[in-house]
Amino acid sequence: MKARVTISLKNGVLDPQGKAIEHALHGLGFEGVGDVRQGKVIELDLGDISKEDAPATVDKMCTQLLANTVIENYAIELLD
Amino acid sequence: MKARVTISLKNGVLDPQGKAIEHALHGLGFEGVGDVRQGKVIELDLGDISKEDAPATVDKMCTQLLANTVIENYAIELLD
Amino acid sequence: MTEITKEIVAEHGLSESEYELALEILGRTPNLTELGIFSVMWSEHCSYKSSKKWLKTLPTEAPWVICGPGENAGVIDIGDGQAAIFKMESHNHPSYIEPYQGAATGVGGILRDVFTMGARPIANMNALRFGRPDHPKTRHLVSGVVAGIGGYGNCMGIPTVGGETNFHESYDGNILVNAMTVGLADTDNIFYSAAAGVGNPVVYVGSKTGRDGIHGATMASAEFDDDSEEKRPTVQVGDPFTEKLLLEACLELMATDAIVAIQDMGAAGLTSSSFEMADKGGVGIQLDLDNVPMREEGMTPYEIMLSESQERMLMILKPGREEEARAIFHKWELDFAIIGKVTDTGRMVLTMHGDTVADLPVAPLADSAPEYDRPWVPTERPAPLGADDVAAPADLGATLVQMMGSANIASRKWIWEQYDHMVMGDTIQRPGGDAGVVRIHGTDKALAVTTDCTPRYCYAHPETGGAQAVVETWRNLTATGAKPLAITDCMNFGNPQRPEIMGQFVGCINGMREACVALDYPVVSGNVSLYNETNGTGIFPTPAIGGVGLLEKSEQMMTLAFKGAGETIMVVGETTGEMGQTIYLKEIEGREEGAPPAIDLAKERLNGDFVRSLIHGGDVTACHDIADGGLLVAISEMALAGNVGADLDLGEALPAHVAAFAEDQARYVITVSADNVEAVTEKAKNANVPLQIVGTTGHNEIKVGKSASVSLHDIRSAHTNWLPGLMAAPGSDKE
Amino acid sequence: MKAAVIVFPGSNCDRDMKVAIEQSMGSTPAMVWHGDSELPETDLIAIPGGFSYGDYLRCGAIAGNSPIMREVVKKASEGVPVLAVCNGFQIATETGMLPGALLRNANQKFICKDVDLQVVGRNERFVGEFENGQIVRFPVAHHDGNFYADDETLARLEGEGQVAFRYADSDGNVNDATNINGSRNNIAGIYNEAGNILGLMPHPERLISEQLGGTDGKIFFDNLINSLS
Ligand SMILES: Nc1ncnc2c1ncn2[C@@H]1O[C@H](COP(=O)(O)OP(=O)(O)O)[C@@H](O)[C@H]1O
Ligand SMILES: [Mg+2]
Repeated sequence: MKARVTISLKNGVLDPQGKAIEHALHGLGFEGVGDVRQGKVIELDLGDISKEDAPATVDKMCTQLLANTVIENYAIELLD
Repeated sequence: MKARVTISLKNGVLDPQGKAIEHALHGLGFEGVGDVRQGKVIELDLGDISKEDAPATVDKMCTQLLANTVIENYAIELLD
Repeated sequence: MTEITKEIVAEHGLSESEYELALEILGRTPNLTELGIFSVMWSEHCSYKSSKKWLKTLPTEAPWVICGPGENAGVIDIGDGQAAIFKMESHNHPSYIEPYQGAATGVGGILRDVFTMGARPIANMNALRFGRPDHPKTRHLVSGVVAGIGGYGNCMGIPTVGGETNFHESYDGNILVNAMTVGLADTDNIFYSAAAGVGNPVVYVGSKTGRDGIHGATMASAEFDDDSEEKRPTVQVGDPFTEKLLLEACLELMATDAIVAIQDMGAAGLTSSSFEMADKGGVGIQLDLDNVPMREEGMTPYEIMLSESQERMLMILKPGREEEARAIFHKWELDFAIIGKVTDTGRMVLTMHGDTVADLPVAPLADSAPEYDRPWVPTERPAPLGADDVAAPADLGATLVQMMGSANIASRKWIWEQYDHMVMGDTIQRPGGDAGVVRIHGTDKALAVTTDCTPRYCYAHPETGGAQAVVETWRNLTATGAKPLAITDCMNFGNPQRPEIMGQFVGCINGMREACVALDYPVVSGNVSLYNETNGTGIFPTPAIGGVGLLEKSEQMMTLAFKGAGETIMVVGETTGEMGQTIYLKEIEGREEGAPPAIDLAKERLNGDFVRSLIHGGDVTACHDIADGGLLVAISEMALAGNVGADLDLGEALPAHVAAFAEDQARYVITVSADNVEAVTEKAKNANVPLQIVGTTGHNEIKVGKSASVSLHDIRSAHTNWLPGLMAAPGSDKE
Repeated sequence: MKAAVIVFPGSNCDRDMKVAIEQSMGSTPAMVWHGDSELPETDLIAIPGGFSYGDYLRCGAIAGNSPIMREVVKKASEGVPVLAVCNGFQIATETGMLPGALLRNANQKFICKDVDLQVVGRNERFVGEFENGQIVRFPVAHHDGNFYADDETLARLEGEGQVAFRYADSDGNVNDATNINGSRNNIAGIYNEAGNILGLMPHPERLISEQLGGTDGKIFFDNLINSLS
């Protein structure tokens, strides 16, 4: 069983990387672009774990390590 | 119109981040986890752009700036 | 099994005659794995087939040289049972294709070369050449390369204490990224690569092997064409964290006596490391490829042997020490695998899944690598340009500002502020001076390190340029008070199969040799990067030189900053008005002409030894060698560093612009406190060294008699803003 | 007095920290490995700079979960003084010992240079002789030093005197031009609520002698050791 965790900065947290990308896109002539935000995706193979247990397990991984909930939100998708 | 670009390392390219995360998850007791890969998501508002033009424009952004096509793949989703 | 066709042979970069030789050595047709091994072993990168004949002519010995070229890095004795181990290496082609990872793995590679010999790296340097500043790719390459060098070195915690950066159109399609590392070891605990001891285990440590950079070594020797970006050759990704662990684990194991031999896996990975170890030791090696730690499934012997995955080492251990070593590597969370043993067969035998997948004789493959005496034509020395050939500018002051804000003189602060140059707590001269200086931890001593080369001189007249590169490093070290001890080199050239390019190579080597001999300044390590050409246009010949010098007493170290007002500014050495190939000529007149400034090695030595003795005697308050841009640029750099101006009188012998911007060699600017001027003058006379008083420090401007008066503020803006301005300009592709 | 320096895989300012403490304390601090789960008796815990675990995922995230950090958090909550520099500061925010987070520098670049810092408040234990408002000079060397806290947290930090240092210039100006990395309110260092933990991005351990370019770091360590002995 596999999972994909998408981690993004919370609204209101300044995103220096997103801002830099936006600036660079403007420089390249993509002037209309706005609101650029950068986040992370982490894909993992959960190994032998039941479909029922998976959400709680991945959630635990997120709060313990993968996301810093002071500044980040996360979303979990289970794939198989 | 908005777009989401997901950027991941090509198959076979070393992913030191993914490796380190996997190792740390094992250390936290998630022993079954494997194949951890880390990528990026970039979300952007395309501004006034027609639905027809959007795919080509975002693709251009990816090859010119967002993705490092020597080692990365990218996938584009258009949202609205 | 893949049939070995002509096409496959050609794809492997082997010429027909090379393939013939391979058949002869083997007595049969090689299989694909064996062909791959021949191809990387005989690539220019690994075999030095075009350059060997000439490299051999360089002086490599001195009483303080412990180990010259041939090992992973050069070793010199710095007293008290300590050795400095250093080398410079190129990562040009990979950095052009993927600047961040290319430069990062270049740093990783040179660090391994140094710590593989038992040294803890204590300083990094980098010598960079980019295309013209307004070339559409330049900014992308500069930002990626600088970030990559910083990304790797900063994470490793090794200070990057200096380097050099040039911009010139000859590098538009072939940038140069040369990285240097200096390490510190005990003279009685240096590690070499010769395998020994039949039956001893061959051990693999570090990262797992993936399909990275397969054919990187042949790529690094192949000329570019326009679609090389399309081919997307396999670029390696660096993992500095793993390298940091590898460094600590290796040093921990090296503190025991378990290691017989050790060699990093660099270009051509497992192939070149195993062959070199076997060849140096005159033994055979048997490897079981099933035991190689692998990152991916289904890897073939060909891929395993040719992979250039980073952060790996190969070692021969003493029998019975395996478990002790394994424990150390496991503590550092690194792979450790026994993958074979030393044999007495003189052959490299590789097995996988129970089959023999390659069986090659070691010595013939390593030693009868082709060696070419390629045809070459010398470059004629152009006529020198003097005062009469170069018109005076309308406004000397404005010209100075323009010079200070020009591509090859402007401040490189934007670069070095991205490098951690202070970590390890021993950097006593940071980037921005003539050389980086690091204390030897816990002692009074310090090492000075510099890299230099003036490619436009090398292009105009290779012999002069080669000598000049060496003497400039020697001067830069001298200006800090250090005694120059030895150099490493990184020979970056175009296609050696073109006689004029080969002539550049030969000329530069000849010049380097003369300079090294005259200065007692041997070559202890180096690297060659050829085929730096795109569509038949080669780079300027660029023999980058890395020099290392020793300060016995670190408190004696000198810096270039003016220390205060009212000091006397003096020039050591003679100014005859050499205007050929100067920055002035290029920047102000748009001309690249004439002979480079002449080199007089006896004068270099005389003047340099004199300056060093003044520094050691406490007679000097600031010192800077005169190089790119000439006297007035050197003085302006000293003024900016100290935030103290200068009031100058450059004399009547030469027109002001010539006195100001000529690039005569063997010169230094020093400052001396007013009450010491007479004594210093007397010393110069006794030593037969030309010494001229040119002015006094003070105020907030650079004033040249009645010809110029410019505020430090204006000079500083031009000098510091050029590079950030370039990098901030919009429209650069890729961040 | 006794001190302990925590060492993670990838720490690289551990020796620098040890040297600085040694110079002021006159004895050698204990070097404690990340995998240990016990701390020796100590009057000061120092978490040094570097790239623990490569700073992969997020700076300090993986180190924050190491066995020794559980012990450090516990001791800190019992009042043992903790000095967390650079990567140490990032680790401290990751564990929640200190509020906020450290984002990528606003200019996206690693920055290594000396900076002027305004000393804020008078936490006797850490800044001793330094006056409120005084300008001191320490180097920075980081890629992710852009301090972030939400408005509420920020107001609390300011209100409770938990700000320790701000990026300034030599004349004492604190503004956008002196804000090298985009930190909120120019914050370069903060204390926890109890005042026994100091986290800061700049490296006082790097300027501890004239030969290295300055002595403000030495004064800082002298102060610290004095007040703890
Ligand atoms: N790529 C670089 N990395 C670090 N420092 C650099 C780099 N390029 C130039 N520098 C530094 O900028 C200063 C000026 O360089 P350069 O003009 O080559 O000096 P010099 O003429 O004395 O050899 C030196 O201190 C040098 O170390
Ligand atoms: Mg110099």
